[in-house]
Amino acid sequence: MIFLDQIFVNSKKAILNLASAFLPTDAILIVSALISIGAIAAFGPFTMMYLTWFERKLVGRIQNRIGPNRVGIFGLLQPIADGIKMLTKEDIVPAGADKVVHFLAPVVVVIPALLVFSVVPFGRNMVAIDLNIGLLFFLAVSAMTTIAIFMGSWASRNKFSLLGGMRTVAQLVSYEVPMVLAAVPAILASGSLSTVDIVEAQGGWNGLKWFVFTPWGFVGFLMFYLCGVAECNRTPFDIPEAESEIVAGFHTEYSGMKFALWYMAEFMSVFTISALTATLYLGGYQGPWLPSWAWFMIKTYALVFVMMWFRGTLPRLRVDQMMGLAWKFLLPLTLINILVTGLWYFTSGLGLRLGLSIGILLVSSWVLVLFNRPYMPEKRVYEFAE
Amino acid sequence: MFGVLRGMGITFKNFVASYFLPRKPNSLETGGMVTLQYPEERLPEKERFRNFPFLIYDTKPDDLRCVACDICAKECPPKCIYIVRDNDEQGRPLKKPKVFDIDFTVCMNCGICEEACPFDAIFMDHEFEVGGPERQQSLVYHMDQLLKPATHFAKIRPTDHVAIEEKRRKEAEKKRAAAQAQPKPPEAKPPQA
Amino acid sequence: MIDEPVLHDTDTLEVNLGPQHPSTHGVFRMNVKLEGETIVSLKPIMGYLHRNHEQIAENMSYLGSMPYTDRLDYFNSMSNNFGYALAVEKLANIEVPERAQYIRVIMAELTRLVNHVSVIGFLLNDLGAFFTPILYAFREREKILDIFEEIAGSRMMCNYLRFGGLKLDLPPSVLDRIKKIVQGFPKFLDEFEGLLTKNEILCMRCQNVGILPYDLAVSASITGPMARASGVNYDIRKIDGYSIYNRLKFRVPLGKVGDVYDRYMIRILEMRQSVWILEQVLKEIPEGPIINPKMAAFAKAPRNFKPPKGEAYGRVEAPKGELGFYLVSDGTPQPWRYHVRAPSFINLTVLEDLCIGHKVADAIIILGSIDIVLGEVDH
Amino acid sequence: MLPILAKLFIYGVLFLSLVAALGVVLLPNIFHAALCLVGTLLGIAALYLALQAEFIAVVQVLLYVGAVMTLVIFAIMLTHRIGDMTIPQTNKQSLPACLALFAFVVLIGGLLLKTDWSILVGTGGSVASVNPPVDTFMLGKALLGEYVFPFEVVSVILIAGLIGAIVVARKD
Amino acid sequence: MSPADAKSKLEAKFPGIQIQIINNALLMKPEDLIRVVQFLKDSPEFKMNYLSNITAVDYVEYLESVYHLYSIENPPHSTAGPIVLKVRVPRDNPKIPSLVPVFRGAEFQEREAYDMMGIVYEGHPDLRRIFMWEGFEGFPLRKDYTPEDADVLEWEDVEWLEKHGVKVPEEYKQFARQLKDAGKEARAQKPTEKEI
Repeated sequence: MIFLDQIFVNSKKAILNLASAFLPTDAILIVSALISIGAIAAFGPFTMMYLTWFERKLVGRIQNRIGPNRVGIFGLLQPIADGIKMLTKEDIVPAGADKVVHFLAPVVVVIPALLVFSVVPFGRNMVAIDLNIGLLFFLAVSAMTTIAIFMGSWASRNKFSLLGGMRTVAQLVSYEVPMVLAAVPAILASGSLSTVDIVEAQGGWNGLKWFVFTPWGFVGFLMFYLCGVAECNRTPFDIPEAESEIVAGFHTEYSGMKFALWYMAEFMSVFTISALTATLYLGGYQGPWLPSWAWFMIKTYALVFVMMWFRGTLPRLRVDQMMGLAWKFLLPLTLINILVTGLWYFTSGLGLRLGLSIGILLVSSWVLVLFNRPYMPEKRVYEFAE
Repeated sequence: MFGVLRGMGITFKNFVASYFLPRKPNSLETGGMVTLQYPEERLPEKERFRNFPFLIYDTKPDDLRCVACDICAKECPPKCIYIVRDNDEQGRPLKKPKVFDIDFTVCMNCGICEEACPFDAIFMDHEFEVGGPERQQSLVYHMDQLLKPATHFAKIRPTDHVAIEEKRRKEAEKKRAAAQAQPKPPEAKPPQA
Repeated sequence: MIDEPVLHDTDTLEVNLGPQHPSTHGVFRMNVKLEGETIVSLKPIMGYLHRNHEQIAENMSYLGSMPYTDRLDYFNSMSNNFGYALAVEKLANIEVPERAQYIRVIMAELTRLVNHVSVIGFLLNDLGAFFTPILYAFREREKILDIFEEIAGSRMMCNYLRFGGLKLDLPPSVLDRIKKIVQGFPKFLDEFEGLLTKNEILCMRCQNVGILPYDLAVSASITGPMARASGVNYDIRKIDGYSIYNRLKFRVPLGKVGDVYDRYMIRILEMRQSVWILEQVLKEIPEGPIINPKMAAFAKAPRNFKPPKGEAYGRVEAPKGELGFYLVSDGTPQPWRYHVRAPSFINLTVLEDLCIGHKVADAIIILGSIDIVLGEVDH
Repeated sequence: MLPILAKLFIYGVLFLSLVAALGVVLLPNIFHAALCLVGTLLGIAALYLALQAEFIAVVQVLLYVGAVMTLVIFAIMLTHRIGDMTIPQTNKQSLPACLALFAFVVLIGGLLLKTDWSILVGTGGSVASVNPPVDTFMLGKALLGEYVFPFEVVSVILIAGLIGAIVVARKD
Repeated sequence: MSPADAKSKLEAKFPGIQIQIINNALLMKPEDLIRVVQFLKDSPEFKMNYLSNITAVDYVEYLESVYHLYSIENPPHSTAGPIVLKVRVPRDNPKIPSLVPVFRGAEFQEREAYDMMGIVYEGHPDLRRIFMWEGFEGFPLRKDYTPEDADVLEWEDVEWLEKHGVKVPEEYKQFARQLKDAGKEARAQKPTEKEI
């Protein structure tokens, strides 16, 4: 069990031991870092490639289609074929574009998407750097995406790109606030900003003491996940690239490998956001029976599945409705949720805790729903003429 | 909230059904999955299906039924049929076409040529995988490409074939009876059998 | 020595949505002026698919235009055939046998199902649903198109109706298959509605967006589901009672608000009515000839068909609205004047009124709910 | 070997942020200048990181790059055609500006030279071995404990600024 | 309501109006059109508040504009329509008052009739071509219209024909060359990257 659990950690150790035989100590540190970097740099794009396959397959099945099935068995080689296609495509830069910025934008967008992998705890002892402010690092670095999208949209000199860029910024800046606040309960409960500590704090009950099983944890989980979906521009919050309105938003004018890089960033952030949600509220790698990394992957992919399931089902919100959701519903509710978390730790007795927190959350969300009446659907009755 | 959840339930049901209710091969009867793996798998051809026209001949390509009467070319709505009547050595017109071209880029598969033809010589084919390396010349079909035997017609449209054979047999009998009734018909050529 | 500061005001952004745009339903262009994301002016520009259908028809025999009408609203070729056949029959005063009338109504109502279900699917695509509703819609549409192929020989360009009747009789056993589809359709509609009707996101997006008031709908000659969503009780099937519609029982659903959501719901309700009509027709369909013998004689020589001098305006309730054909005959095999009253073209008149003050995203779904087909708009 | 590499890295980052800072003042295109400012801020953040002030580094990125610069660029994009304009980079005030700058450099240099750095550098001498004087925990305690009043005052002022901005920006 | 009834009622309402019945349609003078339509729309007896169809017909000697009016308010009985109105104008000066002030639905239909037949609807708020492009000359549905480039050969066509051994008349070649030169000139005048 422990062997399986630590198989990746031990193999890295073995390589380092092997290397220490003929390398100086300083070099070993570099080799160690290189192994971690290499693993992430390989894992990120690989995940992205197979997430595209996964999404096409899943949405296809939802729509009663088969999805990719011609290249390789079950279409498993499809991402590779797509990659080759992307690489060999003509790279079109619009005549009026700002060429340098146009080139830099997709490069810049991939960097933060890759960087955040470094604080994701993939399993027990499997985190590239255990920063004591890991969560903050994640949020700060993913905020950089905004700049990259801005660069791309501005440099394209296309009105659709510009509209997409403005929508993106409005969306990302708005959703960052409730997202950070939705993560606060987990920080309060674990007393640390380090992702590893947060996971370790959910370790009781045979590995099932996940935050999501508490009322505040459940609400926090939903809020964080929703904001995460909005942060990586996925349906129903995909208005920055709403293909039916503004063609493709900020990446309208991108083709070939640059376009692939935009997609790579998007899919990697889909993975990392799901991973972070799992880390914060679903106990990360904690869980009985299975190896820790397997638990982590199961949880993460379950969340990825839900994101893609959303995509297969839901239409998209309008700009003002989406902003309204962030500022008028999610933000107050996350603030109340922080309060509830505090109360949870200052009261004792399970009944009182549960009653108080569930009561406050239900009442406050009901009040918020009432405040958001204009966004609620009406009931309509239709007449028939003979 | 509940509307969204119900919608998600429906999509999930379809997702699961696509694994457990496979489609019957070569038909549209659906369980969960509807994709038809096209080149390998095809729907059964409908008898009335029409695509581009073809010219019919009975036994050999020389004795085609078409008499170059030009009716189809006149009735064709997009005017995609071009016919030149053949002449014999003396320059007298023959009852067969020398040139019979159909521009498939223009043809709109309406089937009016088939309806209008009084000699049952042109019919709509089931062949739909028609392509060419460029957009103009290779899609103008000439007579040699358009000619197909009656057996082909019998294969693609059995019901119509039986009806038309019956009709032609009756007409031929009528003609023969008329020819026998009249002792000396002037230039009584039998219809090209 | 500092330069005078220049005050840069935010001004309107002019965007051309189309002619190449994912959700203009073809080569349609909207010249939109935006303030932020709000529309302050919108000019529809069309004609990219214009092929002068009317001039082509004036140089052709009456039957020769029949396949061209298929290409007007290429989603509903049967309805277009129906309208044209009705106009010519009015012009030349031709009776249609009973069985042919029934089959025509079956085809028209099946076409209505095909159209409405696809329109809703496309509307949802405009709303941003990633192809799921449209593919469910196409799954059902495919079954009906399969029937069309079996009956008429082509899935979309049917060219099935003839003046005074039909081209061919129904093949054996096809009626049973139509019955099966009609029986299964309500179940599909329930699934479809479950996915959409009560979906909060759809309600938020569609309700009170693009409201068309009753008075404007009447004055702007809006017809079809769009008018009925605004509460205009005008269904030509009821008013004219053409073909056998005056003998059939059905009801006309009417909306109250006239927004995008009502247009969506009216289509759903109309489909349920169509299913009802189909059930009645399929039960009562008689045996008999399928074409008026007088017109059957012209089958081999369409050019000999010369309607008497005069003019006629025939109209049907096509899925998109009132489809009218105005014909003037001068006694020759070719019509002197052939005019199409294209419903989706005229329904576009109010596009600007509906969109002003809304966001870009709303303009897209308003256009989607008007239900245009560029083949018909640009005829 | 590692300390050398680390030093090289830090000098590289410093150099790059200097270049970016020059870009901010020299580039004619305002959008490019804003992007260079992003680069400078990121370089400073990397410097903080190298000094093991991770919290400050991350907050620098989160606030300056993630929020402030985003708004700056947003403003540039929303302002009609300002991105297209090229503004002359020199004017008649260049000379006084240079003089003022020189005075400032002298001031800062004097301060730097006068400071007694021995307490901070300690015994080991290498940058990596210095323990960070504050960590997140202490920072939090200080902000919400001892300095809670000024902290709250600052937030009230910020809220007032926010509301004021909305009032000014509203058209009606 | 039969056209004769409608005619008599209109004549009673507007004394001195000239109305003729042609093919169940009421033919009137252009200047009478608006008041007749307004009356038909407003009077409780007719309530012809739905303008179904506007079209124009070229009868070579004159142009004719045809209006089909129905009633939405009145329940489906004989008064529900249609009432067909016709207006004839000379070919060289085809001017008809626009119905847009009365019926919003006339807007696109009148534009279409203008585009295809060249009838000028006076008082239309935005009378432009709708299907054809700006700068198009002629009116395609008039009977004397000939498509402008029915037999134009372009230079590529000339080359292709000559390669296949077809002799092209000199004037066709001349025209094709002119076209080609014009195209070249246009390409040379294309705005450079900077100007975009």
